[in-house]
Amino acid sequence: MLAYLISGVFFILALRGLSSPATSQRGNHFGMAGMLIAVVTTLVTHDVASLPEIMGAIAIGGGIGWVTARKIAMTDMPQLVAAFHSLVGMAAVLVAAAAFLNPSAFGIVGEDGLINPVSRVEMGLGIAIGAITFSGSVIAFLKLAGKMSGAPILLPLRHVINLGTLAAILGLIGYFTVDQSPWIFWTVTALAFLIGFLLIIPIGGADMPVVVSMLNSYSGWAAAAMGFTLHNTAMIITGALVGSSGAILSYIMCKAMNRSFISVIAGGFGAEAAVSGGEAKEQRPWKRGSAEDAAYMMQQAESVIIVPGYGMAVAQAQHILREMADVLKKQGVSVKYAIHPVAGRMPGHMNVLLAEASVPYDEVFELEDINSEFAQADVAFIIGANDVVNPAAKTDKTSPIYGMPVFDVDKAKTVFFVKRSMGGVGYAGVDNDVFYMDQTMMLLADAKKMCEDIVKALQH
Amino acid sequence: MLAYLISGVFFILALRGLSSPATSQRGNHFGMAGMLIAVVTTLVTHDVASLPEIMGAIAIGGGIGWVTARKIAMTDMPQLVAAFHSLVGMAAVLVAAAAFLNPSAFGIVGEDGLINPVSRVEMGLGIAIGAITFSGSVIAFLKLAGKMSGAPILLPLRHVINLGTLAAILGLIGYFTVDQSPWIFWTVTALAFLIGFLLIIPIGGADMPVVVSMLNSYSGWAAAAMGFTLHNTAMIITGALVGSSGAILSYIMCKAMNRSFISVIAGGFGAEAAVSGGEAKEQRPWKRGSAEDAAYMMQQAESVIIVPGYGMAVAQAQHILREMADVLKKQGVSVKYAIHPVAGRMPGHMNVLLAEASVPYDEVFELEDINSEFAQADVAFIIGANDVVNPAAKTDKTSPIYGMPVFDVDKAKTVFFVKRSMGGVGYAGVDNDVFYMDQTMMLLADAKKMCEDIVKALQH
Amino acid sequence: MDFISILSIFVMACFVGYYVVWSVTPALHTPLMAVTNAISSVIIVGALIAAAAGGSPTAKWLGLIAVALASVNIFGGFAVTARMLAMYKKKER
Amino acid sequence: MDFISILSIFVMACFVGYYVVWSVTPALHTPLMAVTNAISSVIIVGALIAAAAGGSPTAKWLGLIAVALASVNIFGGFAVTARMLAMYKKKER
Amino acid sequence: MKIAVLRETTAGETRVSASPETVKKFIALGATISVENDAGVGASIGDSDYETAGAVVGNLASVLKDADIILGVQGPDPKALKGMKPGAWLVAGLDPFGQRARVDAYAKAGVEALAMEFMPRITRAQSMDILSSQSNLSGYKAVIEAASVYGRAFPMMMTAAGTVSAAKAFIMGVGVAGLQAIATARRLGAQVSATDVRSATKEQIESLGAKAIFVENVAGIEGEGAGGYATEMSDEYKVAQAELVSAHIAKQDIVITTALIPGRPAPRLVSDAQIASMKPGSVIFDLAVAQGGNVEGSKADEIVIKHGVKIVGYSNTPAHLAADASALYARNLFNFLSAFWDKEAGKPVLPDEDEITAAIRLTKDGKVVNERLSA
Amino acid sequence: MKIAVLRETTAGETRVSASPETVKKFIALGATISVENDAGVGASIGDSDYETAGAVVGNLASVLKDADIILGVQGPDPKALKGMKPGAWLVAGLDPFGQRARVDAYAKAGVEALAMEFMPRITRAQSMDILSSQSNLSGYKAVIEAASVYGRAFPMMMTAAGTVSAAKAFIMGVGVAGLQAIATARRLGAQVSATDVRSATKEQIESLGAKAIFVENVAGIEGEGAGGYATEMSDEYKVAQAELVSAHIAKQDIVITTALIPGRPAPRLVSDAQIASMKPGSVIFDLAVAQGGNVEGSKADEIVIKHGVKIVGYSNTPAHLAADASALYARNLFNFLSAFWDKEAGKPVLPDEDEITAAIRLTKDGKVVNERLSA
Ligand SMILES: NC(=O)c1ccc[n+]([C@@H]2O[C@H](COP(=O)([O-])OP(=O)(O)OC[C@H]3O[C@@H](n4cnc5c(N)ncnc54)[C@H](OP(=O)(O)O)[C@@H]3O)[C@@H](O)[C@H]2O)c1
Ligand SMILES: NC(=O)c1ccc[n+]([C@@H]2O[C@H](COP(=O)([O-])OP(=O)(O)OC[C@H]3O[C@@H](n4cnc5c(N)ncnc54)[C@H](OP(=O)(O)O)[C@@H]3O)[C@@H](O)[C@H]2O)c1
Ligand SMILES: NC(=O)c1ccc[n+]([C@@H]2O[C@H](COP(=O)([O-])OP(=O)(O)OC[C@H]3O[C@@H](n4cnc5c(N)ncnc54)[C@H](O)[C@@H]3O)[C@@H](O)[C@H]2O)c1
Ligand SMILES: NC(=O)c1ccc[n+]([C@@H]2O[C@H](COP(=O)([O-])OP(=O)(O)OC[C@H]3O[C@@H](n4cnc5c(N)ncnc54)[C@H](O)[C@@H]3O)[C@@H](O)[C@H]2O)c1
Repeated sequence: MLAYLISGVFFILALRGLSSPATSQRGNHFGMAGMLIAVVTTLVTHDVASLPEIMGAIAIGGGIGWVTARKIAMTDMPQLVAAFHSLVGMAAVLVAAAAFLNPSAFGIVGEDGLINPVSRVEMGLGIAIGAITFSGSVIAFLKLAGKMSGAPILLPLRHVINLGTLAAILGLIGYFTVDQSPWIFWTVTALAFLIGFLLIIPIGGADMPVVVSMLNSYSGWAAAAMGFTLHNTAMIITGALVGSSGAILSYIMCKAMNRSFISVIAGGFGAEAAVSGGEAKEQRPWKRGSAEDAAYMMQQAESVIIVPGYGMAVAQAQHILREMADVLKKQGVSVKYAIHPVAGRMPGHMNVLLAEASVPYDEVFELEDINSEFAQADVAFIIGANDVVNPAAKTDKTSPIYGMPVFDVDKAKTVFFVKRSMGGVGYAGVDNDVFYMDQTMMLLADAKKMCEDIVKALQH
Repeated sequence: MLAYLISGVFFILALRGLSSPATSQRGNHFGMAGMLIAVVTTLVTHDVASLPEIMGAIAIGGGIGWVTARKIAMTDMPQLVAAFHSLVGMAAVLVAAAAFLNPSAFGIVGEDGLINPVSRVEMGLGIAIGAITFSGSVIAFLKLAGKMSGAPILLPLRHVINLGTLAAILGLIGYFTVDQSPWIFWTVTALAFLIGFLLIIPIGGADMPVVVSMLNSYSGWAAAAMGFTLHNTAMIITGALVGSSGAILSYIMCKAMNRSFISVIAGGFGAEAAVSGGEAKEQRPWKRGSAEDAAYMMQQAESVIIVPGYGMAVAQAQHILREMADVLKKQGVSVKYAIHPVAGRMPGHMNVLLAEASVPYDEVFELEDINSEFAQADVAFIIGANDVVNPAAKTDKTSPIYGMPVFDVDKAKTVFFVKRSMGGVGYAGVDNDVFYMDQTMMLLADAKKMCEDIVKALQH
Repeated sequence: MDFISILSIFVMACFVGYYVVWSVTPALHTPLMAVTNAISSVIIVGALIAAAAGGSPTAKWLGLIAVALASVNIFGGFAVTARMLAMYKKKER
Repeated sequence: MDFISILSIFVMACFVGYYVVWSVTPALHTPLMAVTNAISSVIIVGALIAAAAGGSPTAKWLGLIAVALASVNIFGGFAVTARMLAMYKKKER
Repeated sequence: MKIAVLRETTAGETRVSASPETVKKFIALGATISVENDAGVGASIGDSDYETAGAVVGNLASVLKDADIILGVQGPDPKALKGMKPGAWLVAGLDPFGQRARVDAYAKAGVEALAMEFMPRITRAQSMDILSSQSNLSGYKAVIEAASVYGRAFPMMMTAAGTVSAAKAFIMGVGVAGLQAIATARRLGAQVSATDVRSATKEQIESLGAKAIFVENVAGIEGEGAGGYATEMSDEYKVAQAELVSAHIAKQDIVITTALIPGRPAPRLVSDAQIASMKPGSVIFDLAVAQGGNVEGSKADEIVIKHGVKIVGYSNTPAHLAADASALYARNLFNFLSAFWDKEAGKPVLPDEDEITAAIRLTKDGKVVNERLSA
Repeated sequence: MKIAVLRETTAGETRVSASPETVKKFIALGATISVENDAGVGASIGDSDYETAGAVVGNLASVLKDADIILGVQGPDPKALKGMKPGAWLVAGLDPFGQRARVDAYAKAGVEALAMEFMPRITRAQSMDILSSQSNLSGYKAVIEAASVYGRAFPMMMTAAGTVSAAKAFIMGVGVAGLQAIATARRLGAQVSATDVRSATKEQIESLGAKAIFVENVAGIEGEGAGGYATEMSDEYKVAQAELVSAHIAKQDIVITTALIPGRPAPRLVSDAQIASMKPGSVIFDLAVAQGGNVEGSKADEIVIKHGVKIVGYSNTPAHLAADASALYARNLFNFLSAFWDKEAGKPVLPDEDEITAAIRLTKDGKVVNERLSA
């Protein structure tokens, strides 16, 4: 069906649109169009015995989906995505089951009246992957939604059990090619549900994003498998797209979290305790950002205030920092430098370095002149400064820096904090609440390196 | 045939290898393996009535190809590639002809004993594109090899003739679906040979690279069309790859030469006289380079000597220039700055600026100390300097700068010359032979912009 | 359609997926997950076939349920994506 | 193989081509042209079929010539590419 | 609440302890300000500028009369304080170790003398720290003066007539003044190296793009040292340091010494033999000359030429940048007084238990009360 | 071939016309060199340094005796040249317009006087151009001295005690000296603007990162001007310029003037009224003071204080950087003589038709032969 090919191409274009925020909306519309084409084509090219029921099902499902998507809080997105995955998994299971029950409708009956062996494998794989996606996503959903403890639940002998179950599933699918007995089919389904559950249950909350994107990938492969069964181009293309997308995303996340992709795929993940923090004294949650994140957010910002400190001087990052500001300014972002009176280790330390890097004087502001602007700023970019942005100076009478005026960076919409480690403190040696704020992203790297990476990302 | 798919995938991997010089050799091996698989599969899966003849043909062709490729001077590469294209075109023509003469061997005979109409279109397109590729490539070859004048040959009414011929070809192919008469087939072939000739003959030598890659693209589409006829995955995939590759390359070249892709595709190209130069007083040939070229060559170099001049100061490019040197140094390239005693407009002009950009003093060399090193340098990177590298000071007694010591940049293996235009002269107002040297590439842009682009390219 | 062509399409699509996804800008990885979730419900095609076909009523009802589930996903997925992308609107200048 | 699957493969391959070629580093554009030239001689598959088949001797001879021409291209193309790539060897450090 | 601003009487002192800016700010706090005539002349501030800012300008007697707080740059002659309100504050750089006799006289006169140079090095007191603000300018000035005395140019210049090579500058002692000297010399294009005994300064030197030269085999002072101050070093260290310096200094064109140890004479860092190894025409600026000097043979306010090397040093370096130095000094005093300002009392109040009070208060109720002085 | 190097006798002249480096190079060419005792003292070059380089050191008479070429920085008193070989060359900065009488005396004495400041501004003569090499250093020195006299710091410093704002520096006349002044002031962290009458300098100012302030409504000198030199401007231009400067100068802390017109008194660029509009404590450095001064009231080698503004100017600025100035000056002379060195004759030969000869030769065979002097 040419239409299915077109629909597949539309899905490709949908993902392609995401290569830049500017085209992303258009991409999403391509996706919708592709889906519409696929649905309409299917209805048109088949004798539809039950249009009202189908319309009803679509209306009910669509309504629920639409309302949920509109209503849900942005912060609940992760569990919503997990829940949606479970639906795709379940749909795949149901379709495979229907195909098994009514093979002729799917045109997969061979001349001997039995289902084609190839199709049987495809069906088996489809239902197995679908079932894994379903039960895995349900667990992920429960954990993410907090309806189940996020802590990893470790069964004894789980590796043995997992491997055994997997082997059984594969064996049964193989055997299915020679014996089309229903029990095999249903056993595969049951075992797959089980293993989805077993695989995800031992994984801690911190690894959930990886799990969700793995499941995303699975749902794609399930769709592709059903596409093989149905000889449907749209499903094959889409399945491959979704499958690779999920796999790549998991890979990227693993790299960002410094975990081996293999160990995640092998299900051996999550055994370690789930802490995102490092050496900081109290284990408070904080977010790590990447150079790309910083680049993207700053590009989108109206105004960025840079707060340099001793770390910028140590890293000799002033030149590349100015470069970064230049690129941002070229992209229409207003950039200002906020210099604290005691930033660095000598009076005027930052001024010398910024002047060396040819930062124009009129972009450099002192504390009193700029402090009120943080409230309007989209981004506060703190680079190697620490004490001079520590709110403890305002609030904590016991702090050694109490009484020093500090920048109100906490008022900025987003805060990027460049330093090398969570452990390193400033001159005064005190922890900083800014690290743990909701809107803060820690950019942990040498200041020069980080600015270089951001400049790279800003220029794509 | 699974094997054909594998062969297609291997071809994809071959091109993928070219994404970096490090993997490019491996890529080429993938290409060879893909070809071997395709050939062996074909021989194995068909009843071969004439193995010895085939082996002979392969041996003869292969031998010629191998020897030519080994013997040819690197400078003759362009015409060789054009010649090779003509062979692919001719092969496509021959295969299509064979298919027309012996359709049953290709399995394209319908139940009515006639060739399937779809296959007829495919065959028609295949032979037409093949023929265009052939005659076009032959002309390109002759022009490039200097066996035919490189000047554009403009027929009167050529647009009308071209459009007419094209319309005739398409019309005949359409008519071919209803009437399988040989005359139609052969007329199409003849017209296609003709139009290939007509399309390329009016194009001047300077545009030949675009033509060659367009023909490359055509040869791909011809292969794809035959793949459709033969239902052969390898040919389809490869054809699509080659087709898009040629098209993209032509596009890139057009952009680099500042011509509209559409006008080239439409065959309206080449009407303008083919001069690469601009406002320079004498029309001597010179080469324009891109930031990517410069980045690549400098990355590959052992040693780069930077010669800054007044233009760097005007562009205030010192910071980004230092950045560029830093990136190169990180990649293991030795970078030195050569400062001419009168570079710039005041004594020590370059020193102030380089110091401002924190260029270490030990990378900065004066004329006497570094001039002998140009002979060993892989790259001389001249940025905004002009008079101080002008060899006329050594050779031309009438030149106003005669007698001034100058840098021997002409001794470097490759010279990159950054300035804004070919027209702009230096303080002394004289033309510079360095522009026109074989190893010189002009990087025409504002010095700061160019360095920024090079830095981007260096970091991919 | 024979198995080889399907496989070929599948393999090619995997390549396309690989390239397309790597070219997605990192900042849009979350919307990417949402949109792929949405489009993975093309499985609705299978569900529709099952639901449309006469023959086995069980199969038909399974199909109908699958249609409903997939619809949740389609509408929900695209809507969620649209909401996310709205946050990434290019600022006006 | 029906036309739709072939077309699907073709369309997917065009996408792959698009992405693969754009990811080629500009410095390797000349070798790219050479290697695509070489692989475009998969047309030899068609030539072999024509040459192998009995039936029409004319067709067979046309096929054989095509095989020879394509072979020139295959061997020549890959060899030229190899020569070009040898120039791009990463310098030793 | 009357605040008196004195004209400095010490020779060569051009600074003044209040600027029109701080006068205005004090008035905004509710104080009245009296400024002695011509107090600001050395810093390019005329009496009329003070009057415009709201101060009353008069002679010494009228200024001191009924004053609650007396501001000065250096400690005034105790005799001049006759006729003062008992319990009035005297806020200035009092040089308590060097002018011990005066401190006793202040105690006798019944004033509460507050020595600003004893301000503790704690974060909240940074804005009141006169040592930092003045040494910072001194570090800058030392380089400018060295450049002025030096018979060559600092930056590298490749010219048609040949190359002028960059001056090599060596900064010894990397406190506030030393860091600023590094920065200034680098700005002028010199090749800068620096040394100190505190290990924390190594990173600080590099953070200004200069090269750190450190004794390697003997341990110096770990980290910043107490409050950033150095102590007398062991003999072993001194030997190692002398060796290191000897090897390095012969290649230097400019040497700036800034090493101080609080409450002790400045350490001797450069010996005559080392000076002899330097090129004729080189310049040494001894910022510690007033505290005894880091350089053998340096004399305050004189250019001593030894072995062709010019040795320069001012007894009062910040006074050579009177305008800026006064502005910052005045701000330090204002920051101090306003930090302790009691709105209800309409005047500053120093809580006895405060760390700052304990550190800076020299005399109270007729007695010398400071720990460092009694120790 | 004997070359004589004289000790300078002009007051305040510390430079010397040969350095040990050029002495060595002359000897390599085959010349013998005699240096008057103590010739290099002002530039930190001892007699022994010359001797090590291969020169003979002696008194004036012994040095001049039989000398073929006499090198000097400034023109020597004609009386001192008694007993010279007739036809000997005198190579120095002879100030032909200012010291016309001397030139005539040289002619009478029979020497061939070559005025190095008349070196034409052509590419091949760049390395012989003493004006460039000396003005370059003057431009640097002017800023250093201005910084030394200025009571504030040049760079911006944001400190705990408040912000020191960057000095605003304005450079008037952007020749070689002006450009170097811009560069140096920028290095020190000042906010620099500059002006000139030649339109080509606009881009040059910006190439150093400073701001160009130009008269817009009246045309100045297009491009570089002849040989880079300016001429007297029209009255209309002068009025427009004065207006522009008045508006700008009141905001400046540092003004450096460098404007010269060859053969004429320096143009007046800053009037007393304009000085009065400046802040007290500002500094003006008049580099043209010896040529009559760009600034009203400027006096050579004195710090004049007018309206609280310090006006500084040296009669001989390069002499304050004697070591580097001498090194470059000596190289200029060597580059000149060696360029015309005739290997066979074993001495330099000036072809009569050469552009350089025509430009710099003042006297020959008892007559004044220079065009610019006879005109
Ligand atoms: N200005 C003065 O006159 C003066 C004089 C003396 C003392 N002080 C004191 O110095 C402090 C100045 O505050 P500040 O905010 O500028 O500095 P800070 O509080 O000392 O913080 C410096 C930060 O930079 C980070 N850093 C160090 N090297 C880095 C590198 N290469 N790349 C990236 N990050 C790096 C450190 O964290 P990691 O180690 O984790 O990277 C640290 O968090 C104040 O407490 C002030 O009182 C100032
Ligand atoms: N150093 C001194 O003391 C001094 C004093 C006076 C005169 N000079 C003379 O100045 C000359 C110095 O030689 P040089 O080689 O440094 O400079 P140059 O010969 O004047 O050449 C400058 C080059 O830079 C290019 N350029 C200008 N702006 C640019 C920009 N924004 N981006 C990229 N390129 C730009 C110009 O070409 P486009 O216009 O095509 O871009 C021109 O080719 C010598 O002739 C010397 O004699 C020197
Ligand atoms: N946290 C604060 O509030 C604050 C405020 C100002 C200064 N400080 C710190 O205090 C430090 C020192 O300040 P300072 O300028 O007043 O010091 P200082 O004037 O007492 O001494 C100058 C420098 O000389 C060094 N020195 C002493 N003996 C030496 C020797 N024998 N050899 C070499 N060097 C020797 C000292 O280590 C010091 O770095 C600064 O680095 C700064 O970090 C902190
Ligand atoms: N090509 C060469 O060999 C060579 C060598 C040295 C210098 N030069 C050129 O010569 C130029 C001038 O050199 P210089 O330093 O000897 O000049 P200068 O000393 O004669 O004059 C100094 C500057 O004052 C300017 N000036 C004169 N009258 C003025 C007025 N009324 N208002 C404002 N400015 C006024 C002049 O334009 C000049 O820029 C330089 O810019 C340089 O480009 C060329």
